[in-house]
Amino acid sequence: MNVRMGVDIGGLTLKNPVMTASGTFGYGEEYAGYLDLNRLGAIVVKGLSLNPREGNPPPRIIETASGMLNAVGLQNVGVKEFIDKKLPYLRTIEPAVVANIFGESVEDYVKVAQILSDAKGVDALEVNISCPNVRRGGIAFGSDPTLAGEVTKAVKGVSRLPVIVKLTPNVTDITEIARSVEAAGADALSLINTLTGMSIDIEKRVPHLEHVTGGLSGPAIKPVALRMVWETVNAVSIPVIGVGGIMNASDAIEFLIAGARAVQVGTANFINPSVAVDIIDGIERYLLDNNIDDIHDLIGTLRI
Amino acid sequence: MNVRMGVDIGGLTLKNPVMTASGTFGYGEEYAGYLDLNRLGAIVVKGLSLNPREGNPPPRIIETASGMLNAVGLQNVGVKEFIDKKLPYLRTIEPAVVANIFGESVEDYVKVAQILSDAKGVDALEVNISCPNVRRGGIAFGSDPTLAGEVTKAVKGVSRLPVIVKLTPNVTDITEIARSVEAAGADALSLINTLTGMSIDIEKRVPHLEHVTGGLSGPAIKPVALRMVWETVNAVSIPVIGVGGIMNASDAIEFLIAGARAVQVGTANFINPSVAVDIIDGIERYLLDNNIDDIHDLIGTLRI
Amino acid sequence: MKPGTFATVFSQRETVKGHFLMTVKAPASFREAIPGQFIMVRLEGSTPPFLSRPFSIYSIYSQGNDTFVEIFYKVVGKGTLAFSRLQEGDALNILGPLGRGFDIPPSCKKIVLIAGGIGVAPLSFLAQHCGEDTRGTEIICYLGAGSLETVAGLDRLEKICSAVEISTDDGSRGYHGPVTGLFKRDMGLYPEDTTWIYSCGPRPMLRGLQKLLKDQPCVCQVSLEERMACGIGACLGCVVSLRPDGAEGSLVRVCKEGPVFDIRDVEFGE
Amino acid sequence: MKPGTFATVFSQRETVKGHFLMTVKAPASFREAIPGQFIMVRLEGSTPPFLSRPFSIYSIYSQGNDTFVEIFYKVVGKGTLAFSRLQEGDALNILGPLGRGFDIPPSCKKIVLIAGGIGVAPLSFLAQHCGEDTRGTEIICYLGAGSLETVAGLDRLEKICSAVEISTDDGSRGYHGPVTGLFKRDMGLYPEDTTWIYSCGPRPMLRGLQKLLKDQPCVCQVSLEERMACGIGACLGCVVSLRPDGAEGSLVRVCKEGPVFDIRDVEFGE
Ligand SMILES: Cc1cc2nc3c(=O)[nH]c(=O)nc-3n(C[C@H](O)[C@H](O)[C@H](O)COP(=O)(O)OP(=O)(O)OC[C@H]3O[C@@H](n4cnc5c(N)ncnc54)[C@H](O)[C@@H]3O)c2cc1C
Ligand SMILES: Cc1cc2nc3c(=O)[nH]c(=O)nc-3n(C[C@H](O)[C@H](O)[C@H](O)COP(=O)(O)OP(=O)(O)OC[C@H]3O[C@@H](n4cnc5c(N)ncnc54)[C@H](O)[C@@H]3O)c2cc1C
Ligand SMILES: Cc1cc2nc3c(=O)[nH]c(=O)nc-3n(C[C@H](O)[C@H](O)[C@H](O)COP(=O)(O)O)c2cc1C
Ligand SMILES: Cc1cc2nc3c(=O)[nH]c(=O)nc-3n(C[C@H](O)[C@H](O)[C@H](O)COP(=O)(O)O)c2cc1C
Ligand code: FES
Ligand code: FES
Repeated sequence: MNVRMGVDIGGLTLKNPVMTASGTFGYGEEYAGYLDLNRLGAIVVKGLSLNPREGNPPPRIIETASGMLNAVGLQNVGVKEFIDKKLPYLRTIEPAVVANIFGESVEDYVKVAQILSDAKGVDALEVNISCPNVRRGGIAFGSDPTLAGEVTKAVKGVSRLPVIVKLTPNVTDITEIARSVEAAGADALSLINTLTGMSIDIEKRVPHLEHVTGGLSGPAIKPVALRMVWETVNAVSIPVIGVGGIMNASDAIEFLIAGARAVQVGTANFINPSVAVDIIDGIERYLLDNNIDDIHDLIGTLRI
Repeated sequence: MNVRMGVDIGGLTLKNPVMTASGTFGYGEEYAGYLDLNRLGAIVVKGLSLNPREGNPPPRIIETASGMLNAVGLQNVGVKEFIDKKLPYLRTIEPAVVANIFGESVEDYVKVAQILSDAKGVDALEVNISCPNVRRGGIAFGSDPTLAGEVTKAVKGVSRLPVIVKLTPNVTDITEIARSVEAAGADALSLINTLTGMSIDIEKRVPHLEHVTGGLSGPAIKPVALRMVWETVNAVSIPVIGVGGIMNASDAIEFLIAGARAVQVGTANFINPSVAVDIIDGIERYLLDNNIDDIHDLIGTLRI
Repeated sequence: MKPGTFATVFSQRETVKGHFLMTVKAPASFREAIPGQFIMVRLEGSTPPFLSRPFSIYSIYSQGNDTFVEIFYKVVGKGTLAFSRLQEGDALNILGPLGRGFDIPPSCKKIVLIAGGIGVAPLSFLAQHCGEDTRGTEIICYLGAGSLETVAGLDRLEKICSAVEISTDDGSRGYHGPVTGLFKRDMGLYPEDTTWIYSCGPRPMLRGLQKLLKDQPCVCQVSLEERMACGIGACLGCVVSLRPDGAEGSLVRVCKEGPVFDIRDVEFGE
Repeated sequence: MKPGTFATVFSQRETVKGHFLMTVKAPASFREAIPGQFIMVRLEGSTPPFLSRPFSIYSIYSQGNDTFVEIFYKVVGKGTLAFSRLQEGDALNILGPLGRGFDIPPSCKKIVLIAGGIGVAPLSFLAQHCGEDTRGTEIICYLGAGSLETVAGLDRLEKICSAVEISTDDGSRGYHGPVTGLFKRDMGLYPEDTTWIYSCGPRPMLRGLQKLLKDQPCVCQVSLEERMACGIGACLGCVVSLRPDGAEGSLVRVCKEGPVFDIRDVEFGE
């Protein structure tokens, strides 16, 4: 095929705009048997913290109408084991490797960012700011413009890598957070993370999730994600990556038309492990059908 | 059946906890041929403003995964015609009549509240504070605790009726708004209104809705609604009415277990016009099956 | 009462490419349906479609105690795709008959039907109805399609109408061009005072017809389509703009005030 | 590669009340499946279920170039209800075979299967496998059910096992009480060193079995169930807590490290 699919996300060069979303694609290798990993634009790995974390007790997931709630609780192997055990494999494949990071304090974020910036094979950082700041009474970094700016600035200060900041949708005005993060030096934004939700077992009268609440993902949230991406694209000048409920090429194209420079596929990977490749193929087909030879001529072409 | 289903919502007495949500049940009479209206706990009518409003140009609705977006834009006959043409019919049937009201300034709200408080047959007011305040640069009343409190206080000041304040979910912390509204004198809260969303026609590259964004409703949003109801129940002491994605008795029971004193059925009415009665029957059956003889012994029984 | 009704698929087949004729076994209340009225259809317990989908009644007939409703539809998206996979015996939920149907003038001499694509569905029901009721009325049908493989509803119309004229966008059958072009050719043949025109089809076609009829004061009723949620006048989702006689525009509900309107009142936009 | 695979329903029938046996025509890659492994199943283009649902492989066989996978399941919710309505020829999407199956000891003399309800599915596959491979092994099965109408999977087991003992909660057939009670009665008959026990069933039953075996050091493997999203180790949704030999607890993925575990390692909670 003869269409140009490459995009640049604040210094991160991708051969196509399709990435896999953090927490939904393991460390990449889990999917090796199910699709040609080398087709992907980028792989965003499961969120990494300084030390390994066990996450929340089960049950951790429950299906909802066109979606799912998860309370995995950021279980991960920790940044050291990631570098020793997971990164070597990721270095052998083509897609850009984006390390998603989180912490409970600005210092946590900084340390993880430092360690990963020195590791060969990490191409960008994605900073998940949906986590509660334990020092400041548990307010999520991502729901306060000042905190969001602070953590962005601190990470930028110690990393030579492109820094993508991942925004939470559980806020009144996402553009306020986006502008603050942009001002603090972020190279790009990704949105949305999950919406906080809940589900109850009416026979036992207990929450379906041991953690009570969880993050809602899947096609149910796509309209909210698309609206927030569109608002954010109109509010900042750094690139925006669209995430939320993308199940097929048509969904991905909606985000691109709204102005997203790239997309991330999350929950859909669970339902069809080769969906990311289907989406890449579908976008290419759409470009061909519409006589568009460069993806940039599609991005942000929404007519209002 | 021998279970007690009656509830009291801040002075509004209902024979059962099932209401129909504003904007999804017209002025009641539209559904007269499809279910026995006299079975309902209450009917909340389409949002009323001082003057009639045409609403937004079409297309106004689009289906999404397990939900729909609407940008009806608060089209309504205005409070005068409501009293002259719609209320007389509502007076002939048993359910409590809740008048949903909105305005673009505090004065608007006050005037509508005054007129309706004097009208025979209106049993309570539901104040929709999701609307933009045109005087204050278009910030929605409902996304600012101070504005939300102001409008609540003003409406309470002129009305002898129970005042239910309907909260928007498009906020960082719904409990902050809820507490402010409670402090301002609200008799009850209802939540949630729609989440703001968007959808794009990828062939024409235009938004599906002429208004660009719209309100997301239906089962897609139920997990978010349930979480917010649970958070709010734990934050205030006035009664909370649960709304959002309730499609059947099981969904309604989830909200009651989470602590909602009553529920509103919205989008489900479109799909099955007699669903509200099915839900009442289903709740009764559940109570019988579980040897609960008063609905209050179900409300708020979630075990964490 | 016309509550939502469980119904079952009695038969279904693809008539022309992508067009399905489904017969649904329905309650007796459906017998009263008037041409131009519609039903809302959904599956029970499975999505998509999430919302019910509106379809014109293509025909109704009774056999013993059973009433059968036919719908004739084109697969254009998720909902119609899901319906097209239904087989005999599968459950459906239908609501109706809904809306205001066509006015049928007992006195008129000539009835002209102008159908664009699947817009043929309500017009065919009308033709059937008029063919039965008012013998002696001449019914002429103009049928537009994309190409010869998708000329829909022809068989039935040929049995009822005095003439069926066909147009295709690609000229592969009949007149080459829009069905409005074909009708324009013959317009002079129809006396204003004794001709009633009925039309249904895509919006650009109806807009074209409206222009054509600007100086032709004969009656023309159109059946409009708009996205619907409730079908019964409650959601205000299905409005269109009317501007009768240059009066101030107003929004009306296709499901309640329509789907049939006087073509002169409709504001079709750009 | 074992990408998600289109498969078709070859046959389906209700065996005992609410229990369905579905045969799916699958790609040849499924031939390699080991007892205890599972597949993820979903519908194509329709929900519910939104997520795929895990089912143990009940049996696999080939005919010519075709491989057939059997699943045996109980309708408990939306997903299984939707599956139960599928008919011959309907499309499915399946992923597998997945997970780590049972260890099969070539030397053991006695195999004891303890099944609670639909937990019989993976055990029946195991019995079939052992019955074929290691002639001379004695297989005894304890089968628990709610009441006599829901004793599931009996026919097939009776053909393979030396004995099938039945228990029902209401005493309407066989032993009156939990299947663990029935097994307890016979426990003394099984020598520790030559008996392997395999079990699958509801959590309270497995917890009971774990207690029963505290002082009985014979091998016992269980197949666990947990809600799953991906089935391939990526979502971390399906974890259970293991606490082998009093060591510090750790969370493992049922889909990847399991679904088969040593019963002594599992922390069943309250
Ligand atoms: C009163 C009425 C009568 C109708 N009668 C018939 C009929 O007899 N036969 C028939 O084939 N169709 C009829 N339609 C149109 C039919 O309702 C739509 O084709 C159907 O809803 C599409 O559903 P979908 O899920 O397949 O498409 P979607 O996936 O929802 O959409 C696919 C495409 O169809 C268009 N579309 C969707 N809904 C409508 C709608 N309500 N009206 C017009 N275009 C729409 C969309 O713009 C989109 O381009 C009628 C519509 C109305 C309002
Ligand atoms: C490895 C594995 C193998 C399995 N093999 C079989 C099998 O061979 N036959 C069979 O009938 N079932 C089997 N199950 C259980 C089966 O997956 C669930 O019954 C099914 O997912 C329920 O789907 P549903 O949509 O009908 O129920 P839902 O509507 O999702 O839930 C209904 C009820 O089922 C319970 N449930 C839901 N999912 C699971 C789950 N994954 N595990 C346990 N309970 C659940 C819920 O707690 C709830 O009470 C297996 C599960 C696993 C993990
Ligand atoms: C099981 C699961 C785990 C997730 N873990 C992370 C994570 O570790 N870090 C993060 O930033 N986002 C995480 N997410 C959020 C996703 O990356 C994505 O933002 C969200 O799921 C919305 O996209 P989707 O609807 O396509 O899944 C997780 C999502 C799921 C479903
Ligand atoms: C078409 C439509 C119109 C609505 N109009 C109003 C309104 O006028 N006032 C209001 O407070 N809420 C309005 N709502 C919101 C509903 O009352 C309800 O809060 C929301 O739809 C969530 O509930 P649901 O998921 O059950 O529909 C409207 C919703 C829909 C779908
Ligand atoms: S479809 Fe709801 S008002 Fe017409
Ligand atoms: S189901 Fe996803 S890790 Fe096991």
